[in-house]
Amino acid sequence: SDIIVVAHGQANDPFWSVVKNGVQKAGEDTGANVEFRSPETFDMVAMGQLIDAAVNQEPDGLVVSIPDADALGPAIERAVAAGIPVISMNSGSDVAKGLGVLLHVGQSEYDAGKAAGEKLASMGGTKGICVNQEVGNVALDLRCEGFADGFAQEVNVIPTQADPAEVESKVRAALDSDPDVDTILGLGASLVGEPAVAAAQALGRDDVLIASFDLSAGFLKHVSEGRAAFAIDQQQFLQGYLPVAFLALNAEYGLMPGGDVPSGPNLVTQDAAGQVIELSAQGIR
Amino acid sequence: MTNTIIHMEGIKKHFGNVIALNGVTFDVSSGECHCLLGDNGAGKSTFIKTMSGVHKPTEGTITFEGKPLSFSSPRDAMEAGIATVFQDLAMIPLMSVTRNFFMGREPTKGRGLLKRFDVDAANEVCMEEMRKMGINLRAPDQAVGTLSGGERQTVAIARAVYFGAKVLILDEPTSALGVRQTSNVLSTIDRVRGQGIGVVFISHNVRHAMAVGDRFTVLNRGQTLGTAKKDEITSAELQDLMAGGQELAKLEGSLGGTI
Amino acid sequence: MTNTIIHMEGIKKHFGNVIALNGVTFDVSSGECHCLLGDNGAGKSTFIKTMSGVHKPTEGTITFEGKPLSFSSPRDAMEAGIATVFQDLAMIPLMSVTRNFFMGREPTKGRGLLKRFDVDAANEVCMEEMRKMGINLRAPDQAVGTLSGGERQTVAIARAVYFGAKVLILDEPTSALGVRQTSNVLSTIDRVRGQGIGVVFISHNVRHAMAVGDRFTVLNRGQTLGTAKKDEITSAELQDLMAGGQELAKLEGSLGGTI
Amino acid sequence: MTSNAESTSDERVKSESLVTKFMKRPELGAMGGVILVTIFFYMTADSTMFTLSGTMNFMTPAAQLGILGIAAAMLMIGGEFDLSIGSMIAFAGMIFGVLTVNFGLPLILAIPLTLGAAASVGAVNGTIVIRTGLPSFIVTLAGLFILRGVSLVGLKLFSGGSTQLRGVRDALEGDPLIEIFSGDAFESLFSYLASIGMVETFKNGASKVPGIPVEILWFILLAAVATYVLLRTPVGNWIFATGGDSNAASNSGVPVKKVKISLFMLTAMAAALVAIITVIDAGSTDARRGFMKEFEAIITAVIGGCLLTGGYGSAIGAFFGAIIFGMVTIGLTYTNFDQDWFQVFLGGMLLLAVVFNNVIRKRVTGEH
Amino acid sequence: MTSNAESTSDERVKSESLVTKFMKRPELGAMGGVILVTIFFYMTADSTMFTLSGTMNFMTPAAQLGILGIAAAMLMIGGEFDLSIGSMIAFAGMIFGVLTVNFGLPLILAIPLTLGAAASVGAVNGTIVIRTGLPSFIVTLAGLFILRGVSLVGLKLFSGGSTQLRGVRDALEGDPLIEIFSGDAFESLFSYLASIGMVETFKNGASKVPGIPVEILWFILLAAVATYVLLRTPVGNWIFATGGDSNAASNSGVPVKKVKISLFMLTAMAAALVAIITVIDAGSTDARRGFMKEFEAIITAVIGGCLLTGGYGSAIGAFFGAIIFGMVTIGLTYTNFDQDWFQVFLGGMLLLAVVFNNVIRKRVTGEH
Ligand SMILES: Nc1ncnc2c1ncn2[C@@H]1O[C@H](COP(=O)(O)OP(=O)(O)OP(=O)(O)O)[C@@H](O)[C@H]1O
Ligand SMILES: Nc1ncnc2c1ncn2[C@@H]1O[C@H](COP(=O)(O)OP(=O)(O)OP(=O)(O)O)[C@@H](O)[C@H]1O
Ligand SMILES: [Mg+2]
Ligand SMILES: [Mg+2]
Repeated sequence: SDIIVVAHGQANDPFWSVVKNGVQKAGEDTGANVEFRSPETFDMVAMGQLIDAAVNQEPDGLVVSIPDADALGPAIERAVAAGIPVISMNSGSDVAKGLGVLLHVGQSEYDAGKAAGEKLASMGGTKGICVNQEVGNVALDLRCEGFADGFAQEVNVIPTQADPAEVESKVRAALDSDPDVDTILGLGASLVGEPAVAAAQALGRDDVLIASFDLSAGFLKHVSEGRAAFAIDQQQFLQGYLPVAFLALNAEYGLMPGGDVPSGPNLVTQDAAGQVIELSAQGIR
Repeated sequence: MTNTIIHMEGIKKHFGNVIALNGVTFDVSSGECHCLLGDNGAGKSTFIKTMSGVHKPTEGTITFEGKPLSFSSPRDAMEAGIATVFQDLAMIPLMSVTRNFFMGREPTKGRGLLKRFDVDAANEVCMEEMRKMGINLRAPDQAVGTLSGGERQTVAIARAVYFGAKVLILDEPTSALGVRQTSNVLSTIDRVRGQGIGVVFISHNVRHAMAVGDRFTVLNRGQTLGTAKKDEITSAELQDLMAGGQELAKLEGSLGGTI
Repeated sequence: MTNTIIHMEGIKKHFGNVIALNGVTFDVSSGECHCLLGDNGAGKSTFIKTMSGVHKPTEGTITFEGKPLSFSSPRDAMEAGIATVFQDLAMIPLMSVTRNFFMGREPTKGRGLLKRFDVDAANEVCMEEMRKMGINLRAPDQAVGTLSGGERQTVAIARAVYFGAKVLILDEPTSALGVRQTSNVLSTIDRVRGQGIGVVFISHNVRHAMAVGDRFTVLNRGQTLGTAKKDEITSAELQDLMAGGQELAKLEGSLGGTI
Repeated sequence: MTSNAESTSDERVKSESLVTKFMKRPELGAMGGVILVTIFFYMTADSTMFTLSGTMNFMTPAAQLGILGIAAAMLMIGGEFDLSIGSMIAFAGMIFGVLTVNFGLPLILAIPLTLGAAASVGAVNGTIVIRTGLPSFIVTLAGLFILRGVSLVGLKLFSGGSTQLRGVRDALEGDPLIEIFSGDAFESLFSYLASIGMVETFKNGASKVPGIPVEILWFILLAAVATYVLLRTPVGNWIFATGGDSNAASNSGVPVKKVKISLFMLTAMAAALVAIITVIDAGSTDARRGFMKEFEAIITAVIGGCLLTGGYGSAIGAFFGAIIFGMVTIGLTYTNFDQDWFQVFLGGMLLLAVVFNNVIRKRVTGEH
Repeated sequence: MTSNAESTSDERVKSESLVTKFMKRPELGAMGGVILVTIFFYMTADSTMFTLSGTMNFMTPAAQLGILGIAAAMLMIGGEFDLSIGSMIAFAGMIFGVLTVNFGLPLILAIPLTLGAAASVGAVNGTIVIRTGLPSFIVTLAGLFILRGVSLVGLKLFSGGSTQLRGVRDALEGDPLIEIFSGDAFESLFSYLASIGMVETFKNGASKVPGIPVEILWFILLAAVATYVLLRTPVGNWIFATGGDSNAASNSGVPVKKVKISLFMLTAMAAALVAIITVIDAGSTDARRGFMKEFEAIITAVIGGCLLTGGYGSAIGAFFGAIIFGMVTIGLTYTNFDQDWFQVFLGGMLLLAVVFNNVIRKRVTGEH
């Protein structure tokens, strides 16, 4: 069977490369012919066009992420109208049903941010910054929003570009200019989490709570050695693996689970971090 | 003179700390060819550029047809009827001969939204004007950048002559021209002067200047050395003034007195 | 002639569908000034560009000091001792006079890693060579783009003369020059010829050609019309050949026979 | 004055075949690239790529990019760049979204206002470039950051804190002008064609091609108008002259400043048009719309044969350039290549396409 | 030959103040921008920004960018662009990571091999540009995509599926060369200075500034060498000539092709140097390293006064350009402005800095 996955994150993004690995693994396990596609940047218009392209090929199943239901809705509805079974993953849990999507595998970005915020507040954080390396990417903005709500204290968003050196300098600047800041949430482990730890270390601020979305081997090492608080794991491997497996089974036997599958959030703290490092280095977590 | 077209008084021009013109007075009347002569770097090109609206003078006044005037762009000067052949020709190498010829003053046909560049008419005029100057173009759509030096200069001259309504300024127009083309240009100057157009002619060739000039003004190091009528001066005197009074190298014998 | 430096045989050059040269044969010996004459667009510049390594001929052979040779770049030709003043001067407007003068052949001082451009020496040589040609530069670091037309041309000539070891090619070198500078260039040609250098001189000025030329080759529409020694031809005949045999416009009277 | 004996035939011109003459036009060089890319995908891609619906599918992004690319090409011919057009898409999208959703204006007002806002930003860009004499690269770069930043702030303000503004489709429900700026044209024709089997259908019988997406029509229209302007009007001549040598052009009487400012306004308006089309289509806008599009627009123009130094190029070239770019980006999804190789593939194809049409052109015209 | 009577003094030259002469140097214009930006932050930002540790903090990204920017400036003066340097950082980082981690090579081998690999890619870029005559913009654009794609594929291959390759620091533990390419220089000096109170310390007494980050030293070194080469060597003259008019330069005997290829190799190697420094520093590399850096490098060069058309500019200008850019990007974080305005601010400050030094220069030199 042919299954096409259209996601809004790029294959070279550490997070999405794990999703893609899940997709590929599912393809190998089920014997389905899978393809993973994404626009070159976070671009809803281009993504809609990719879905259209996929629909034209009439695959046996389609997996999409839905960060903007308005923009992607028509393309998804077209797929549904054409009789293609569609499963959504990662983002879009709230809108999936309305578009005729069979089920959703993933976590709500907002809820994950909120969970992180609550946890950080409970660990004693009083003033936070949310370091966003891609402002305007709605999925990332939602994480910061959730964080602010869950943290329930003052939170500033620090926008940066995708450059670790710049992130490190900016985090240092933020810590330096406002000593009250004691909590940092990064929206990507290797791009933000690791430099944030480096910045705090350079300033000798061991008291700062640092958490980050997604996993990277380096950041997990910081977590396991106590330099960072925790990492937020969506287990995005599942977001790639499960929908493909479901659709393959659906194509073969007509099977389909009855409801959404929450893949996260899963907070990886100091005790768990050690065992996750190896898997993360292999692109599975 | 009642028929003075343009009169420039006490023109100064500074570029940063370089004084290119230091008070030059000059006028041109209709139906005359006024030669502007002088050594290299004397300021001739700079002067005619203030006349044609390219440079704004640092000091000095311009009177056009009796009214004080200051051109804010070459387009203004052009619309007032002044056409110029610049020393650097002001041609776009990548564009075709015809497009260069009509640049800024394209003939149109049609009306309203359909008003368009009349390419055929333009091509025809351009080929014809070039032929008059002694150049047979292969095709009007050849890029100017691939023309020979003389061919290119001829395009600039033909263009200025075609559009020069009241004053025609020629900055060393014959420098790259062959003998045939040169004689054409000189006789063209004679012809347009006959039509009542005022001509400003810059040249380093005393013989060319003497052949067509009515009056001669000599610049030296940014200042006027004086103006003379044709019958008031000889070739040899003129050449002496143009050299800035400095001695010439030998070899003159075989050149027969004038360079 | 035993002392022929460079001999070009049956040179053809096509640009796309344009035939610029259609079989030209030419040679230059040491200690002579060989004039290359012809109408605008005859192919003179194209021809000397094949001689100085800029263009590769479509057909034909080049013999340099008796050995067949093909220059693959202007640098090769330069290293063989050929220096050229191109009609477009080959100057970089944004760069200073000195930097243009020594472009590609900078004098250095120091050794190894410390080997560096000897700016002071370069400035001095440059100012001095320009002064010899009759131009007093304000400063050697003035950008060439702000020089007057004649000043710029003088830089190109001074440069070529300074570096011309065996052959000096001058493509209309006096076109923008004042009388004083022109006589300097002509006497310079005479001087370097005396030093055993072969000079190729392109000009539209019959009088200049007659003043310094030893032999005259006339091109017409990409082909050689023939070569004559100085004592075999008169100014009037030469001018007739240069005009491609076509009639000249009137006005000649006042020009005294030659343009 | 001189003998007119020589007729138009010239012994110094070799005769030239029609093909040679044809290939000498720079814009047609880019066609070689299109053909090459087509052949490549024809051999490697799923056959659905070149069905009618597949073609519409890759032509839609090509058209959106092409509208920008043609404007960028004209500006580039005029000797300037505009790096702010990508951000302008977000900015104009924000303005348009706010006008329709928050202020509830109908299209007949919202569109002119959006275009007007864009044009005034373009005019500001142009004026700064001309007044200061700074390179447009740096001026519009500032515009790139500023407009994107303003879009973000504006969206947050009007959407109540989100970087996304939704509900445009609902707000415009039933607007009479919506047909011109969104969806597909000739819908009834296509459903008729589907019913008689001239157009492919889905398994369930619905037409795979509901019509021609309007952006494709805009794209073609713009390419035609731009080509006409460049080649057949005085303004076109001024644009070439301005870009070729603005000094010489100004000395020859071309109103260089006006030309440049108008071109900046044009590119800004082209970006606004793309914003309007995509916002209506998507029903929403966000702060990252148009990200990197300035870059792609310049690529499109360069593939199409424009020189970065100005004074040379064509609108038709940019037209084909956009098609090449669109085909390559979408085309990969129709093939079996691993997405990881996407960028290698994209770069390789672009280079190949450009080198190919260059080689062809040189071979044919005998240049060196 | 002619009278030598006229001495060097010339009645046609007005005397010029030292300030005027100084301001005429384009590179020093950019200094005006630095001063303006400094004053601005001095007034608006937290005082920690201009402490020694704060300065090191914004100078580190500025230095990394500046290394690229200076190389890009030299290439731009030579008349070409290289859009692939951003991707080259990822590519060289990947090569370097694989050599050290997977093959376990010491720095003495890994660094020359990495630089060599980068240089050969640069040579390929240059050769393609020269052979085909295509604009370098389009050729290196293909390189941008291809190198980024290859880095992704390579990283996945060598890391066993992840886009990140880590363990570089562990692999290089104790390597004698590591001091030159990572961490801080003059550490003992700074801890001495801290002990006598010349440098701020943490509450626990440790120096807040452990030393000068090596990239800053590389940055200064490169600026000095580049300036020397451009202004004081024949090669520098060739670079200006090549960029000013490659035809005229070639006709005057400048080896234009060699110059261009060397410059492409230089920029690629500068990118590789940045890659080596950052990879050792971070201990890991990933496929997104250097994203958009090609763009920022060009910005840096242009802020520093380079012309996009080539033949004009300076390395010192790019040096100051990088500092301006670094200060503006990091600086806002030290202020109390709403961070949503970051991009507006960045664009505004860039424009202001460039316009300011332009105005100053014109005012002082009396140009129009
Ligand atoms: N933009 C400029 N900046 C500085 N100096 C300039 C500028 N333009 C011209 N000059 C200087 O002004 C002087 C006059 O130049 P101009 O071009 O007017 O001379 P010219 O009389 O036309 O000489 P030629 O006969 O050689 O063409 C020259 O010495 C030149 O170096
Ligand atoms: N690159 C080119 N492409 C097409 N045609 C060219 C090219 N270069 C020169 N030509 C043509 O070749 C012919 C010879 O040009 P060339 O420059 O050699 O003439 P010339 O004898 O030097 O003339 P002048 O005395 O005017 O300088 C001209 O008609 C010109 O149009
Ligand atoms: Mg002059
Ligand atoms: Mg010539």
